[in-house]
Amino acid sequence: MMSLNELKEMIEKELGALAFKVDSEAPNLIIINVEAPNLFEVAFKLNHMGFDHVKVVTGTDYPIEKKIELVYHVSSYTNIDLAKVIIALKIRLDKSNPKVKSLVKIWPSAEYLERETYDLVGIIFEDHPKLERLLLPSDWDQIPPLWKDFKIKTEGIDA
Amino acid sequence: MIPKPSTIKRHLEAIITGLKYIFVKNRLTLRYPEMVQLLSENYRGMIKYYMDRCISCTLCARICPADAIKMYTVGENKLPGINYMRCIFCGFCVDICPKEALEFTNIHDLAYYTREEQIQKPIEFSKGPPKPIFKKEPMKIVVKLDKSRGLKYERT
Amino acid sequence: MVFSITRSLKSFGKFLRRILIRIIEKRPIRDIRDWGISYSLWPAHFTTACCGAEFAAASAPRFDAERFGFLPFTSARQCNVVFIEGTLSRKMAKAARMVFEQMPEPKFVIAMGACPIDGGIFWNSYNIVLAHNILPVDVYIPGCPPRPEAVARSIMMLQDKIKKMGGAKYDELK
Amino acid sequence: MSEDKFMQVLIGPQHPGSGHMRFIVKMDGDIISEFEPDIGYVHRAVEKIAESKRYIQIVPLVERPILADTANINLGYILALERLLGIDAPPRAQYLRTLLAEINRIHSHLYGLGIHGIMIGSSTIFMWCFADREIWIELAQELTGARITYSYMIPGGVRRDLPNGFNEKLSKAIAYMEERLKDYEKIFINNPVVTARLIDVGIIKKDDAIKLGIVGPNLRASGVAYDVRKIEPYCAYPEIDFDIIVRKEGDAYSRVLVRFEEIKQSMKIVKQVVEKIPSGPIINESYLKLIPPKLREKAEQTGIWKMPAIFINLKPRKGEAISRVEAGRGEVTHYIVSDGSPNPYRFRVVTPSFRNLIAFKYTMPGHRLADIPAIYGSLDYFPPSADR
Repeated sequence: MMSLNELKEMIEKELGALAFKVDSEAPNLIIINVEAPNLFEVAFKLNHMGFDHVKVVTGTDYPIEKKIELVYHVSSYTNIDLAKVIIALKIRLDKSNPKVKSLVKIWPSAEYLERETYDLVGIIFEDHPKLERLLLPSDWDQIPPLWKDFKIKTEGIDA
Repeated sequence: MIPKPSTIKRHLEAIITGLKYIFVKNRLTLRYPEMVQLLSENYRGMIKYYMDRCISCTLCARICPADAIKMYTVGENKLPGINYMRCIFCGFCVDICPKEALEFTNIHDLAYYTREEQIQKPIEFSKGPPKPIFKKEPMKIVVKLDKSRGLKYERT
Repeated sequence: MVFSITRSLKSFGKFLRRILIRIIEKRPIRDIRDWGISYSLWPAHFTTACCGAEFAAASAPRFDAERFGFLPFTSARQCNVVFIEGTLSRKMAKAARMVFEQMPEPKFVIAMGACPIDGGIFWNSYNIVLAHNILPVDVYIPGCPPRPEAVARSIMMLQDKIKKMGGAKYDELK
Repeated sequence: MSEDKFMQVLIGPQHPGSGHMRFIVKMDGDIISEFEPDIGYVHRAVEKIAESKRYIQIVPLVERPILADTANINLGYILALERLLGIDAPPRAQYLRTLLAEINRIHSHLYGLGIHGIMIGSSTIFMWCFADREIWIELAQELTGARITYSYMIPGGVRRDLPNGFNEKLSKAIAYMEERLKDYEKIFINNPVVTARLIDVGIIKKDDAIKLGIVGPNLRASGVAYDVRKIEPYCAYPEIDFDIIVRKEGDAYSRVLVRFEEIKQSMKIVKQVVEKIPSGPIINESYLKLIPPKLREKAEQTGIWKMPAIFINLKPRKGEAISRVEAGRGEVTHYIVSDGSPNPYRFRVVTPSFRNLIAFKYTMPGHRLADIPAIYGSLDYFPPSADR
């Protein structure tokens, strides 16, 4: 039985200089901040440690900083100790050129999650087996809907 | 190919179980227009509005997740009206009302021919939801649970 | 020779058809026809969104919509009702239109749930289409999702509508 | 020349065996060689709309996509929100949440079994499942006031207390269901027609299941004992005794069996919940005191609680929270990024069906066209929940 802090230290040791910040947050979250070029290697090492599947891939738009934050939430099925924590692997990408190497080769479970993120947030995953529209109609020609500059209507409380 | 004895046994078991239910009295159809289920007091059906209790606090319009409740100006007051085209019957407006000016009714079985009649302005809203029309007075029933039959209907 | 016979037969057929339609449109036969249609409403097996769960409950044993002659059917070619069961997304709206066009006349549309009527909780979504913008809706059922009783009521209301003004729907046939 | 060998078949969206999605299938004779699910037919942009809504308004919003299993997805959202708000529900509320979640799991599994039944041609089981599902819906309606969309859990508690005579009804329902499940076994589970269609069809091996990251009963049928209720117990689950159902085969039949056995486990949980449920308030103290005293008195008598006005303006701390719960179809993950305003900055929900989607692509090839409904039904896929 490993505590959250022990696991955090273990990950820090394993990743070394690849990750620039490792945080832990009770009760079950470890946040690893990574530079985009190191992402693939970090993912490889995490997979090797036993984190075998991706739960969530999220892209969040930060229009003021002109960045898009990409988060992979990763955990394990096989190792009970690791299954109790979720790892958030965070990368910040430039909004003008949101490109990153796809992690499908390491975690095949990310395939549709990445494809959806491409569809709705507009992040381009290089080496992805099938990077096409998934949820939106194939003739969608506006900006990705989850960007903050994509406005939807709202109504007040008055008729 | 000759089937195994166990396969034949399982076939027979399935058929016998099926036959059993021809004779077991286990009907549970609610013959709707003739029978109407009386729902419990806390059922979240269409909403009744008491204009005299309302203090125009706008809480109901602000919590409505579907923007179905809007505030209309009636004379000097702002009073809520509801749009059943959007209402999702979550009941948040009733639960947040501090003066109990909104109330659940157990009317739930309405359909409309046009879109326009589904918008209720404050005056209509305070008259309560329209009563469903039945050609014949329906039999009111309550649902009881039963160990051997599952659902059982009893006349009230 | 043969050609002129077939042509005259054809025009005779057209003439016969016109007379038949005129007879059918007359009162007693028209009423019988409308009564027949109103008790054989077959919706296409076309689930657009989550209201399908309650639609399934409406055709399941407890609420048993088959009592009204309402039997979900597989092929659009044999159906005369399209039941919009919940939100129409942009992708699905195309399919809904296609299904509707495939059905033979007379055909009817019932919009089930808040989403196809006015968007419901999704009213400000970028990806939804309102049913009345693409299809001629006959009956609207509010609710999210509507109860199976409301589905039964909508069927009854559609039957009433067909009985009352059935003929008006078949202008295309003449 | 080799291109001519293949034929493309499009199935859906108007097709009884496809639901609200389309399959693009490449056939080699009768054998599927490539299978691509085309989804998005029910994409309603839950994540984008959530950014325009208040935190409390998202409670009914998250329920809509996963209509057959609303209580569990609702619970997941509330757990994430409570982590941001730093608030906890009192013990009685935790038990009530567990109760509704399990009742919902039962009728969600019955829904899945029924739909699967009619897909492989057994309309008896469809009729039976949908009839018996009504019992559990009736119970849930008694508790919450709605048939399917409960919106029962709110931050810091639940909306209604246990109604009078609920335990008695529940025990009758369980007694009925236990008898009835024996007949289910005879007519569906052991029926040679069913076993012939399902055994050794659509096998997902353990390694593949882990690699593809599939969830819920589908994962457990492949031999992975992963259940969030045990791994990261929430609500009343730490105090309740139940088993994780695991099978090794990984075929369509074992997925059906896992679901079938889970109905029994859920009934076991429900029984314990009503026995062990503690008395006390059902809303957190800090919200309870904001309800006007007159309304509070009335609520104590009727069990229908009002909401405090502060719910409109819930402002969680700046930061992010992630939660996972085990819904009927598998693990639901909610991820909320808050910037301290009354609307979430980013709301992300990954539903079990979306994560199971990948199983279609990698399981179907090699099977026959007629096996598509058998495998599709066994995965218990609910398209609106995948598209959101």
